[in-house]
Amino acid sequence: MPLLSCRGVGKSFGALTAVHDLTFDVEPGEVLGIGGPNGAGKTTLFEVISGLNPATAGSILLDGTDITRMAPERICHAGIARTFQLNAGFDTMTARENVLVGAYFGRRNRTMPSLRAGRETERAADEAMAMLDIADRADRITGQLPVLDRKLLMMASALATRPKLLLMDEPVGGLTAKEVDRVMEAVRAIRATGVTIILIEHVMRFLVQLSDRVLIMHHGEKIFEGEPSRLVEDRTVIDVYLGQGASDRLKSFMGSREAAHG
Amino acid sequence: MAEPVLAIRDLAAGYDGRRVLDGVDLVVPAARLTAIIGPNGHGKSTLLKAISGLVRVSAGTIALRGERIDGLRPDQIVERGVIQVPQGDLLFPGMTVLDNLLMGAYRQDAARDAGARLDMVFALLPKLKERRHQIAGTLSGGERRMCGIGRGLMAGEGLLMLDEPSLGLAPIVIDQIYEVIFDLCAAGRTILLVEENAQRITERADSIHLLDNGRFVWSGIGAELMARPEIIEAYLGA
Amino acid sequence: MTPVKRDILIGLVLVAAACAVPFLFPGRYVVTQATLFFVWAVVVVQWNLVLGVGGIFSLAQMALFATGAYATAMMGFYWKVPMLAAIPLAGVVTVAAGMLIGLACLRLRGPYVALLTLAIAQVLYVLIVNDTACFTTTGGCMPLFGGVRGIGQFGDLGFRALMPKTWHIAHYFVALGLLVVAVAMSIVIIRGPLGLAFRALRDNPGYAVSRGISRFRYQLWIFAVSAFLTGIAGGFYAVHFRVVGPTVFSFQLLLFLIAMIVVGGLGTIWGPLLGAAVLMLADEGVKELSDYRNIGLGLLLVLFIILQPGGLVRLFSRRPKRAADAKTG
Amino acid sequence: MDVFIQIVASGLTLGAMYAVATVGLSLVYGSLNMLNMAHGAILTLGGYLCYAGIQHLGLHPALALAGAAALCAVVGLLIYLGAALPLLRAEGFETNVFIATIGIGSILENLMLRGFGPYPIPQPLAVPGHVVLGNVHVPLQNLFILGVAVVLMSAVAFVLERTRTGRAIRATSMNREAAQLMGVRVGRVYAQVLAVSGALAAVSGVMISSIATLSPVMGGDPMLKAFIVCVVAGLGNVYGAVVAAIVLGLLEAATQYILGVRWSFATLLLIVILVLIWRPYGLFGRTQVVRL
Repeated sequence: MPLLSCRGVGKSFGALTAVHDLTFDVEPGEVLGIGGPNGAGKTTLFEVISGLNPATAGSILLDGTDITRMAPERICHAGIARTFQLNAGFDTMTARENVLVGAYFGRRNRTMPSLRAGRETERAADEAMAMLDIADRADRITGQLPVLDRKLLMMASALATRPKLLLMDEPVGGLTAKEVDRVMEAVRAIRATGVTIILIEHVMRFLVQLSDRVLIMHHGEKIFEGEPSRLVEDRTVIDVYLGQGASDRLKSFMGSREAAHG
Repeated sequence: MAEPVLAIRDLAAGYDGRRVLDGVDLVVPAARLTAIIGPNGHGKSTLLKAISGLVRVSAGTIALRGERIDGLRPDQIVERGVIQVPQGDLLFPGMTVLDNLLMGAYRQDAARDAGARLDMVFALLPKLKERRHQIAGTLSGGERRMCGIGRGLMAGEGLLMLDEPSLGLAPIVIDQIYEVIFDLCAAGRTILLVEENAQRITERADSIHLLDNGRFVWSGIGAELMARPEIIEAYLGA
Repeated sequence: MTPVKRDILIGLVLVAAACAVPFLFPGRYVVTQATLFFVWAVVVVQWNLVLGVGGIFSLAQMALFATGAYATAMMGFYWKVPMLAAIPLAGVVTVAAGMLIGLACLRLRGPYVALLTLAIAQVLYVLIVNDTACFTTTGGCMPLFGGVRGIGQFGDLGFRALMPKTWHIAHYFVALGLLVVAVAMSIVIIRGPLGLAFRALRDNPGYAVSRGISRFRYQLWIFAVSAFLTGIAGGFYAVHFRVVGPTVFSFQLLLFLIAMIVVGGLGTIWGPLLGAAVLMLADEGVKELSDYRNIGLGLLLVLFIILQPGGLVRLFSRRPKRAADAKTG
Repeated sequence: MDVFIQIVASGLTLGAMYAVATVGLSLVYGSLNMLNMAHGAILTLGGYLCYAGIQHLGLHPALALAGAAALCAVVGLLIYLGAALPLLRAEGFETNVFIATIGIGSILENLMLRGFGPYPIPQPLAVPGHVVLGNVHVPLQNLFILGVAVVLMSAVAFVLERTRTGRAIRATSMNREAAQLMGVRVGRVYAQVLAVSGALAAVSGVMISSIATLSPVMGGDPMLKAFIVCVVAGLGNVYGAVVAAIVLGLLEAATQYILGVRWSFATLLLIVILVLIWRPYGLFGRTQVVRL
């Protein structure tokens, strides 16, 4: 059974259709990459899956359970965590408190919160920070952290909710090549723990190296779904998204990688 | 060499306490296309904002045709002919396309011949003429970008600064936008361009400057950059 | 030393100092003013949970205080409920009222919350003041909520009869006890998971929700929690002054209390307390000015916000500059 | 039918007064994100200044009205320079300016209390006479108020739509940074908006006191209603505010007639709460999609 299953998912804002009749599955342990021009509806798709902006058509199943109309906090409890395009964070709180929020509130519903967070929660938060190698930032105020740390912190607090599925929205936007490599490592480590991942990214190097499968959206619809290597052969993708130049560069990049591995 | 349009010396700037730019030197010659490249989040937009007076300059000088403009208010800087087309367009969403364009001609001396300039903009960007009575907030991404550029052109002569005009656009639209930019260059306009994708401008830019971590680490012309793949690899990724 | 331990230490020192006051200043004036200070301190410490910690711009706190006071008085007046039972019951009534207000504000953003809560307080005031129909005629015409004159003769805590000379000292300690409970609650909430949720929702509601925090549930929590002791403080206020009237809705009083929070430091544990102390003392100081008193207080407030936007408590804080102000945007 | 005319006549007058009181508030919020809690006090001050001009200086009423408006414009300007400008430089502007203007309002109110005493005074600016519509006597005073409001609203609309200053104000309220990049001096726009708002508040204060009485606390009620109008229309939406003000005025006149004065305010509040629950950003407000 697929972990996540989107069936005919649509989202309209009045007359404007942001996502239209989108159907795809994500298998457990898989990494699915999503690309497409800005305004194609990628982030809206994440809003829909994570419940912040519920779908107006179709249904979404997680592990066979319908989560289409669930409140966002419920979806988080059900096992979907998300990172955001902008560097979201609780800016006046310390980094550790940011992760504690995920560890304490993200795992299950807390109707009557306890007086203290508890040992176990604190350990879970520390583990998540250690995994992303930001433990030394624990007592810094989040608003004052540099971009890379904020992105890693956002991932740590997502991990602390112990998700089955992690949605990452442009995790390397605005990072240097070196920093991209560090995030790539982190994503591989997360994946090794068995977390399924969907990531949106414009940096094609990142997308094709991490994804088992790539889905390209345009005007809210799926125009391509398949292995990353087939991306550069698809006429439509080249025409609406990559362009000839980017496509050629990607082709040569993948060629050199093949050569290096083969 | 003739006096440059813009000369920046040892500039430092940033947001409350956090220094984003440190020790930036840059010269923008007249009637040339000067491009700034470099990874995101390392000060390219901040540099344009500092030139426009939106970000406070903490050290160094910015001179426009020999006259210092650092420390002036944004409106005074615009009045002297430094026009910025900001990243993400920043249109006036509740106004029509036409009103947006007319806002572009808010400058005293641009307001006088707004009519003629409007014809020029419509000739250059015919799509805007079709859409002139549409509310700007309802335009598509490519149309918004064109409206933003058209609004910048309405401000008249002077230094035109474009912050990532290709950001988030489909390649076909990017091609159209760059066609307009290169046309303006050919007509002798002085342009300062921020662009993430170096390949796109290497052949056309008169000089390219690589900004990393708040300072320029490499400057040269396009052909030189293409001959240094390690620079592209290290700073810009594939 | 952990923050909680430090807070407890500060608290113990302050309580010890407060216990000494009635013996150092046996005069009635000081003790009575200090009692009033405790009452206002309870209110601002609770209000601070909503305003500073939760970042919700509610101006309904004095309406909640009035709810507690009126509920206590009316239970005593109409049903002869003994005050020891009426005051906690009034706390519960206030919690219900607080949750209703929280519910009404649920989907609103910063300034809209301020306007709505202000309007709610105002309408309660108008309804009470305009009500002139006699509800009972025992002892003269009496509207349901007492009208402009308010409600009196509803009971007492019993100290006045028990110790006619020193009852005000007993009230002093009751109010001190309330304040200790209020501050302890505020420490537990700010340092514990509830505070984590409130601050997370304040800093970034969308992100907080996507990390599993229910906005609905915690908005109700924050209003309920901060309403309870506010209502009880209202009840005590009623008993202490033996009368409740519409003056508790006065805008001057609202301003006075909000100034305490802002001057002390929004969102901090000790800031509101410090602010309450400073403003009570300042009020004492400008008393000489009589008619210019409110002008002096207004000026003080404006100057403070412009010159020290983070509050007095920031002067004592070792931490680097921290955005403690409510994010309304 | 007579009842209907009565309600419409007094409703329109109320609506006209609320509209004048609200437009300034809405303009200020629209351009600066500043909720000016001193608005009610400025309104009261306008009423008193006009009174003082006529009564103590023996000015012509029109001159007194203009003088009051001008002085209140200066007060608005001072609020910008003294409070808003320094606060704009620090974090948390919206919160801080809100509280600071509460303080300023309180100062003004108490100064007036000192200067003019706590007792209600009649506003000498009055237009005697009435016209008869059907069987209803409509005071000329009401028509005069309606006329002034229409003129003022048209003037505001003209300035906003047709002048360079107006375009700068609208641009600033839509996108401050973009307006700066077009060469708009936003500091001056803010100052202008607060001055205009002060002048409008003064005029509405004179109007309101001319059919009620002058007292130091008279500004509280119209300010609250102006806020209600703003909230119902969507904060910062100037034209929506005019429509909402008139609707509110008519509604108030109707509820006063049907339910009596006592319940009319509570009814209005109930409507506001329902509107806000139905549309959290007001009737004409745009929902903002927050991207994270």
